[in-house]
Amino acid sequence: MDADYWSFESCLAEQARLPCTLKLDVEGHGHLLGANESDLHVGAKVSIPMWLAPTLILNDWLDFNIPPPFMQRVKRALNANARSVRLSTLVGNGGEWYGFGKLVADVLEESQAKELQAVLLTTFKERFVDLMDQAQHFGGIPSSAGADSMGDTGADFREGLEMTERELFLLAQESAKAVRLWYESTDRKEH
Amino acid sequence: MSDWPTLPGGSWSNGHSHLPSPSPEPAAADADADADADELALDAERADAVTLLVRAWTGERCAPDVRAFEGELVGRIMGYLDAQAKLIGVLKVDGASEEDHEKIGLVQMEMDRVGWLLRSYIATRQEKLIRYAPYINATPAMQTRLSVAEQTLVESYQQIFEESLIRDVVGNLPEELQALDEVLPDGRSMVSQPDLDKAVFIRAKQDCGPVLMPDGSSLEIKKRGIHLISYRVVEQLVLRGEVELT
Amino acid sequence: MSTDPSQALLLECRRSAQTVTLLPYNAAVVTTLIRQIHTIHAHLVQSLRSAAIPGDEVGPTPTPPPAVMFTSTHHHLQIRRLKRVLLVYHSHRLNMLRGMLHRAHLSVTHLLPSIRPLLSPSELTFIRSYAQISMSYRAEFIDVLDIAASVDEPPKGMWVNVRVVKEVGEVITEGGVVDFRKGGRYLVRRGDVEMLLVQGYLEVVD
Amino acid sequence: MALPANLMRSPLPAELEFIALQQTDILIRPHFSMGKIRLLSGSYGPFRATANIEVPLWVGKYMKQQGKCSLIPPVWLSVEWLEEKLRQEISRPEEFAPLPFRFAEIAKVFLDIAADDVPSPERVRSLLKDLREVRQAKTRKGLALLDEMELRMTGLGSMEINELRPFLTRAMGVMRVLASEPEVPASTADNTFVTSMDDGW
Repeated sequence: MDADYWSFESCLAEQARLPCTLKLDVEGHGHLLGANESDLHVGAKVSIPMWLAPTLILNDWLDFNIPPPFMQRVKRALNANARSVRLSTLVGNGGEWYGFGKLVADVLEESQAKELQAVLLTTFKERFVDLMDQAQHFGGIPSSAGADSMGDTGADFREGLEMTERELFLLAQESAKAVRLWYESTDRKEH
Repeated sequence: MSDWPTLPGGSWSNGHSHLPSPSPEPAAADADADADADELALDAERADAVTLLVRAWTGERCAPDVRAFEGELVGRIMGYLDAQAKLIGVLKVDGASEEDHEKIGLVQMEMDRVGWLLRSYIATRQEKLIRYAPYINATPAMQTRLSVAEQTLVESYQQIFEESLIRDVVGNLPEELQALDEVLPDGRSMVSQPDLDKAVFIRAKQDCGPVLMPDGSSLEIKKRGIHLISYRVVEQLVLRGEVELT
Repeated sequence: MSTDPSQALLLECRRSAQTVTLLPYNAAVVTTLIRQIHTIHAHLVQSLRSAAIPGDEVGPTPTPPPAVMFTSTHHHLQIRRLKRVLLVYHSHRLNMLRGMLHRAHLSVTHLLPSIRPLLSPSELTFIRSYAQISMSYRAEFIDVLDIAASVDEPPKGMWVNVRVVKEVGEVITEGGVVDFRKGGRYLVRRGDVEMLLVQGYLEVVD
Repeated sequence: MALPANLMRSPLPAELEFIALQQTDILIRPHFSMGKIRLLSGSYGPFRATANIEVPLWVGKYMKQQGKCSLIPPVWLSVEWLEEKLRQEISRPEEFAPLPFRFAEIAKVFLDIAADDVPSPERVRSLLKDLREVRQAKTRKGLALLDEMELRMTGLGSMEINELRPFLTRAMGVMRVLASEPEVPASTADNTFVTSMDDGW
């Protein structure tokens, strides 16, 4: 989600691939576009990384439809209960669902873009408070293992998060832990 | 050895040292707590050198942008620390009176604290300067916010940073790919600059009236109000001291 | 899908950041990416040259056929992408080196033995030069403050007056070397003399 | 880093305690006498064994740890005051009851090194803990109102703000990107083509 040129996370996010169909004939580098044969013709199925797709789409050389992580059935699941959807399964472990969604929205025409951005924003707003709760719950636990009384370390909760959410969870956890350690530290020993 | 403007000679043991701005008597704590929540909410309005340094330190740590260097204040504090260190050195050798021993402990403690605060202020700035070195070196308005020593540091840092990237990367690429300051098609630049839209916490020290938000709406900022808001929107209020970063 | 070289470098950055450790310089992948850039660049130059209809200098150059423009745009963006990956990888390492040097109080001799085999030649030069410019910046304050000292924790240490009960001699403290002579009285940071107090060499005097 | 990454993200709790020690004035009762002393942060004293005197909290802490004075707790650091605040906190779910901005840091210093100067310190400690929990629950409810523009958190203390900072500034940054206009590469075919041309290839 960080657009800075020098951020490796932003570089990684732009590796996500968008399934597209070719709108012209091109010889010689099909394999580069994730196809198996090298010469490609109109209608060929190719998968384009997001650092390349926007320019090719805007030049009307590619058609694409909304990729799976943002299709209707995902939207329905999010509408039903956004907090229970495991976003990491949609974009693979280490993938950015929000980041990929925004890159896709940037190449959609206006009304579709607005609709997808609305889904991304409401989903994030609904889920991000849980990140704080879980982080304070596990960040604030005195036991070094960071597991609560039932031995749950929040690993399962974290597994379902996509990368941006995981980063937020770690930020909240680090901060909750720092405050807890401060409250527990005491000057008494110096007395 | 840089000559810090030392303060007029002051031996604190007989209480005659003359700091340029002896701090006003600290405001007495308002005994009746509920009478004026204002007193509770805002720190006692103090203007001593250490309070000013705390403000500069907080501003630097909480703002995404590089602030103007507090050269005069830093110079004054360095002079004070220099004078005190010499004074204590003298007293420790020739055996101070019991009362002096008392005072040495307090003065030494303050020097430790102020020394750390100043080092932290300098390190915080150094980190931002280095992160945005190419942008600062290319923007005269930013350079005026730096001390002379900081300008030298930032210029030499950009040079050794880019030299390393040239040797390992761009120097080995085709000639038209060797630039380190390109602007990409989608507007992103290789020269990163502070993100002024980043959210900061502010605490209003007075009623500031309405503030124009990016979406055209306006937000009322009242005294003692605490807001998490984009730095760009409140930058002028911060620089005028009507709100403080916290 | 097998991770392509640029993905490998970026994942190295992520792992190194998460574990806060400097990994060995990946010269092999860096060279591969640089070579890839040259190959693609050669294709691009060649396809542009063949698209320009020779001899027709008069009228506006007609835009080449879409397929050629598609290919050249693809190549154009790909080499900029590979360049970015290389720069991001290298700058991430330089920033990590800076942090390590600051944690070593700007002492290159102290830092190098443990990381030297991990560095590229230019990274070694960078860390030496960075130490140099940081030392000269430090010199601006050194008569009063050592800005290379750690600032991670505000001072909590308390000062105490102590008397020397049993001969101790010279002790290195945060404030410098102190020669504790029997019977002498000294003002020192409690943290510096905790052990000597416990072992009875020194006693606190109020 | 001249300053470690986590410090660049947000001040540490120990740093906020440092500021509270510096910027808060308290009353102490000296058990000794000493002439006036002029420090950089101000001049204090003369100290007489009989007379209460106002000093910065760090001076009070220093003298207390040397056994040279007792600290006089501020009026709000008492069972009655805190019980009333807790009632207010619970009765008004929509806002934070006004507390001294650095109450968490000041209270901790007192309870750490001058618990004997605070009447029923354990009760005060548990009241502070209850207050913290009620306010934390309120903060969580308030987070639901966060949008990419602004969030009002009037009444929060410095330590409470600081704990939220890294998480909230990043969350707001994410919302801002998700709500922003498309970042569309301006280049069209010929433009890209042209840039590749005029790069002198």
